[in-house]
Amino acid sequence: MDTKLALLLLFAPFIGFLINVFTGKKLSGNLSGIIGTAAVAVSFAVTLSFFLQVSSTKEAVMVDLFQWMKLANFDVHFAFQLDQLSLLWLMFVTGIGTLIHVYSISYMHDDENIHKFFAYLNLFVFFMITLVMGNNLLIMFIGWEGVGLCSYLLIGFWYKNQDYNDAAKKAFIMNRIGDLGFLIGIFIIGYLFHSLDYTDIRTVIETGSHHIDPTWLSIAALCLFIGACGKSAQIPLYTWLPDAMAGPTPVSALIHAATMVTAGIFMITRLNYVFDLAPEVQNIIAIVGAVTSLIAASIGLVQNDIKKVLAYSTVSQLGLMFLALGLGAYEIAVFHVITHAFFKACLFLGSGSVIHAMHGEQDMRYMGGLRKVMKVTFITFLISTLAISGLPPFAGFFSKDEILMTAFHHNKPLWVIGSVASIMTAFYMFRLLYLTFYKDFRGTEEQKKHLHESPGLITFPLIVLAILAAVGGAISLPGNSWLNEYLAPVITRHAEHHHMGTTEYMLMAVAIVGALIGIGLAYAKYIKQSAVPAQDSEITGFAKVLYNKFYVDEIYTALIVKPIYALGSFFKNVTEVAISGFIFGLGKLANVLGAEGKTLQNGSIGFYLFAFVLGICSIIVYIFLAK
Amino acid sequence: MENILQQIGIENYIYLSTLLFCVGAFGVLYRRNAIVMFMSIEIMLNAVNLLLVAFSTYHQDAAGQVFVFFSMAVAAAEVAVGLAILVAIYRNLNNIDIDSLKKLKG
Amino acid sequence: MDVLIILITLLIGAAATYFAGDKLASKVATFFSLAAFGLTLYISYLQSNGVEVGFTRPWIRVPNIQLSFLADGLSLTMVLLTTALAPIIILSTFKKVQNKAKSFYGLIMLMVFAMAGTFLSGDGLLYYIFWELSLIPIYFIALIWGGGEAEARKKDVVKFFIYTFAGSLFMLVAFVYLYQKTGSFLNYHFLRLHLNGTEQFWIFFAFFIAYAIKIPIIPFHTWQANVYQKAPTAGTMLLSGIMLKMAIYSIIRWQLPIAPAPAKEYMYPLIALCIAGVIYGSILALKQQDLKKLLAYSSLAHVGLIAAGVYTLTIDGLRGAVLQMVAHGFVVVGLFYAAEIIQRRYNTTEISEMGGIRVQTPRFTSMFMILVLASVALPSTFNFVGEFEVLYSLAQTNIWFAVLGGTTIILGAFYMLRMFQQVMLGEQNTKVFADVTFGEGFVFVLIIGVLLFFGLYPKPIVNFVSPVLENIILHINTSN
Amino acid sequence: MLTTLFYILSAITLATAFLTILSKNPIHSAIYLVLCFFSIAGHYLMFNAQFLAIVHIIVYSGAIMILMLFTIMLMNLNKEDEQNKSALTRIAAVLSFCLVAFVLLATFVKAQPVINEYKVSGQDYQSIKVLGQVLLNEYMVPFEFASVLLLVSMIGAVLLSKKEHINS
Repeated sequence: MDTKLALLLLFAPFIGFLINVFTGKKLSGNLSGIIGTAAVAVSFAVTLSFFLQVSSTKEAVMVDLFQWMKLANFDVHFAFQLDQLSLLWLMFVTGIGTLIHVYSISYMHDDENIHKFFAYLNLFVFFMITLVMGNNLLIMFIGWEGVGLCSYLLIGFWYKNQDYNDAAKKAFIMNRIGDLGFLIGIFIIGYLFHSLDYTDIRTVIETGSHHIDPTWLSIAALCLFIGACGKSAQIPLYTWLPDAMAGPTPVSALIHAATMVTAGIFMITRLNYVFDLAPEVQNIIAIVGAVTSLIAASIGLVQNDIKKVLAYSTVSQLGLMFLALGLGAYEIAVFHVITHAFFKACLFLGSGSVIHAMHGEQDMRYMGGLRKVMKVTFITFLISTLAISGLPPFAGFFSKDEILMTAFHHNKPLWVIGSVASIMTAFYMFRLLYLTFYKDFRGTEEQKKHLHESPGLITFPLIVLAILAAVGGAISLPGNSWLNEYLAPVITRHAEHHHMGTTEYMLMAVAIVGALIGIGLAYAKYIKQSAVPAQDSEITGFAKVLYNKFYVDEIYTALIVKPIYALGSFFKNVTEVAISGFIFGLGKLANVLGAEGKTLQNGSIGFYLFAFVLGICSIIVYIFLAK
Repeated sequence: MENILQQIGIENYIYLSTLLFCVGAFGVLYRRNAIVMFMSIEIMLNAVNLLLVAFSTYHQDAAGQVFVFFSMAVAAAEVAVGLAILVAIYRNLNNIDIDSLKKLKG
Repeated sequence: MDVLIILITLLIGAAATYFAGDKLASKVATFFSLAAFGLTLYISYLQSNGVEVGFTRPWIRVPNIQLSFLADGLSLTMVLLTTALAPIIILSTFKKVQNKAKSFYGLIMLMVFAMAGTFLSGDGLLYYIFWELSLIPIYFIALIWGGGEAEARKKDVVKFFIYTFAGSLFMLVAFVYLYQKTGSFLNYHFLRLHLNGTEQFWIFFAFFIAYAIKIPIIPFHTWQANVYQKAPTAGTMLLSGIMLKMAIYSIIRWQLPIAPAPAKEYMYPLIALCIAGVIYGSILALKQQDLKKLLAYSSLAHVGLIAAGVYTLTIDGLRGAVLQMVAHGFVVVGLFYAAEIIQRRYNTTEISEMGGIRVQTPRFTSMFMILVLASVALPSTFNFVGEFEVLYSLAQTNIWFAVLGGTTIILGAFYMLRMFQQVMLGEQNTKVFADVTFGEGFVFVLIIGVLLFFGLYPKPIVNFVSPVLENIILHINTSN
Repeated sequence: MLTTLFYILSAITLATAFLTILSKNPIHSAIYLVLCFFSIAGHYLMFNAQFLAIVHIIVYSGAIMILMLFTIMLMNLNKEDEQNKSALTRIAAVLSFCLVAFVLLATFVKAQPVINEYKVSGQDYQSIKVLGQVLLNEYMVPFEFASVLLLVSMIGAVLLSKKEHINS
């Protein structure tokens, strides 16, 4: 029964995908939307039942289908595992997935390829479920690459625009760089543990049944982390995520904010026992996370595209999660993943609602004053903004505060970096809010006439998500964490329990004050002074560097892409020519020798006789005289 | 019966026939007239014959002289055919200058 | 019933195709190739149930050449690949007007016959005869039915012929030497031979030249791109789908077991060379302006990885290579078929003249996309299974080999997606592009079906080839 | 006495051989060659090989040279109209002559042959009788071949010098 239900959970979105792919053209847009939504909703329902079952029994559900790959020292099976961690992930993947499907029915209503959109979304959910449900690294890798593929398909959904296609391609290739790291990590793990199953790996580590070389284990952990960097947009592989905003907004919300980008965190949490054995790698993770969080936040300060701001904010928040992972606080990272999924999905969907009303305009310099016409959107957006900024009692406050608190206890500089990033977050999020919803409308008259609140199918998910963003923090209150208890079976070493003492309350206060400072700055600049960000050409100084994202894309182009092309030209014009010249030169040589040799055969007997005499002399000399 | 080699020495015959042979070779290379080249070839053959006879005496064996007979037979045959060819060439080209016989080229 | 029946069917098929006349040729060829495929399946079934389907009979007394056919899992897998691709390749030429159709299809059948023979031969000279025989039909196919300017085509095809033929002669020399030692050309006699280091070295490199040219491994690859571009698509499919697998199969079957010592001694340089080919081919593929040339260089990169897997001398490497060979055979045939479809409609293979096809052809786009993804080894496609095992074997040898070889998954994605973007995406092309017909779609569905099925359930093939490969590895490891 | 005779004969042999080659008129060449052959016959006589000497004179001077003379006269070559070869060729010919002579002599010198004492077996080995026996017993088959060769060459010569009637 469990097997069938698990397969239903897995394949419901896939069936939705098949229906939409093969019959989508004949269906009306709404119908394919409903099919897609229903498929994910079924998964959500099944997940819910499993969730309740596992919460009570505390026994993971295992499903083993058949052998997939066979290698010299281990086999890989198609096998799935529904334990606390995967079910938690499935809950918000399918839950938020359902909401976003609902949202998309209205949002994508006018698109001619709506059935494809839902097909891809379903396929994405299918792969995401595979990623989460797999009981070994290779099944996770199927999902890992599969979600990358869907991300590619959805970013490039409007394929007539080659810029969007470029963004899609970039996302896929950057992900693949990470995937190579992941793959190498899998190789080393397989080589070390003779298995890729999570349970086997855990058993080996816990029982110490055979010796594991710590150096190789660290390298494996580092490689896996590179994989996570690619998928979760950490330095140095983060640049694809802001570009990925080329896709439709629901895609940004689902894939590039709530679910896919958290796959890296899922993987590290899943393998927490491996990473615990590699403290150096954990340090690297913490530092990379903190730095990413700071840099992304600082770039976010000056962006004017509403979705770009949210994208950098996502990168920044993911950085905070990695900071937590690096500090060994896996539960806290998971907590932040969940709260982040709520408020970031809400923010993206809200921005989608705004863009919908603005007829595709994404530049905040041409928005403003929308609060009057888009009340629901505004309120939900405000709640989520407060949540991300870290103000109590919203969800973001608890998770972010826990991360900073852990950082404070382990590593003060990282805490400082994290706090600064949080202040910046508060600033740019309120900057976004003020520029979009406050003051007067700055767009064209034409746009102003058409401003309207979005329909119910769009606002309903917003409301649900806003409620979750408001109260989601309840799952892990300081001192009384349901989440920590729930996750206890899957995490071997638990983050030490912070006693809520004076220091802790002080830290909370500092965090709140920091957030308020950020909000206050934004208020001073954009409400009091009514400042509007300058046009592109007028930006100068450090702001210009920030606006151009530290020129990272340009640097990558100059350092990696250009040299590869140059190498290609070199190979094509020099090496290929040289090799073929040499090989076919041998043929030509035979030709030339023949042509030259032919002239020796000139028909003159006198000449032949000379040759004959000389030949005889040479033979005699060789035989008799040369020794 | 005395042996002439006791007085003259085989090495002198070797020198003589070597030189004679070289003269023949020289003639072949030097002249353009096919008939004279033929004669040079005869000189070379005779140089060899002479040496054969000298060694026949040295070894006191008749085999060397028998070889000379065969050599003569071959020489005769060669001359007969060769001259016939020359005559045929002469009929066609009206000369027997070997430098003008250049049809045999690759 | 033994394997000879497959060869006889193919040979009769070749003759029947020729005598059926231009109109019926394609149908007769399809029939016989399908029959051969069915027979191969049946014989593989028998073999896997323990029936001895190979045999050795005396043939020529002096020199001692035997009519010996090996039919183990490895050979039969390769024959299955050959006979499965043959009908697909023949089907792919339907709807295209062929002049001299009877010769065209007859030659295809003859080539399939020769390649199947190569895979099955257990006698060195018999193998060599089939090996060279397969070169003759492809020469005429490329020469007579190829595209491009006739003079340039002739030049490239003749180059290809002489180049590969010259390489094979080294192999013949090696066989003759081995014959001197054993007095027989039989494979298992060669295996029992105890050769000293120097002998093994020369034999290994004589084989290596023959195979390196055929595969091709850089720097022996210069014939490839031009021939792939100029040959008719069916010819290119035969070349890239099956013929180059002959060489990799031969490495596993002949080169490594006969001369294992140099393979061990020069393992690192050999693998490095193969992997250099992977990177080299990938980077060159980025710069290609011609669709078929791009596919040719991508093929160069992929077979480089396969060869690297073989030279790791691990069971994972060999098994991965065999799986990858089969997978690559199907993918590359599919990709060239897609190129052919575009060429039929647009009459060009220049990438710059394409673009905006997706708007007009949703079905073709999906199928092409799946093939592209299979070619970049997305998990759950057959290619991934092979590529994973090969890369894993490389990682066991040296982690850096896996890292460098693994760049294929990055660079492969780079050039394939770039190509896909330029060819298919963008604003609608002004030129009309009709979506795939039922027949064309059928070919694609067959290929994609195979790729996905074995991508998820490779067990049948794995179980079929593993015992043979394990024996070969055992032989290599036990010989000194 | 014999030594002197040997040197005189050798001088005549070499000189006439040279003159054969160097004289411009083919007729003169032929005549010098006849002289050369006679001197070689003289050498044979010194070896006491009378039969060989006679045969030599008959075959070479009598048959071969007469044949050549006839040919020369047939072709009307008794003029000094032969163009010389180019100077380069002639120099090359001289150099080759020197080279061949040097190489052959050097080979002989370098070989340092051990010359046994000249023996006198006392047996008759070169009378007509003995030669005939050797020729027809030991060398029977080559002898027959030689006769076939002569026959063939005769037929060949006849056929070659026959006028062709292709054009007519």
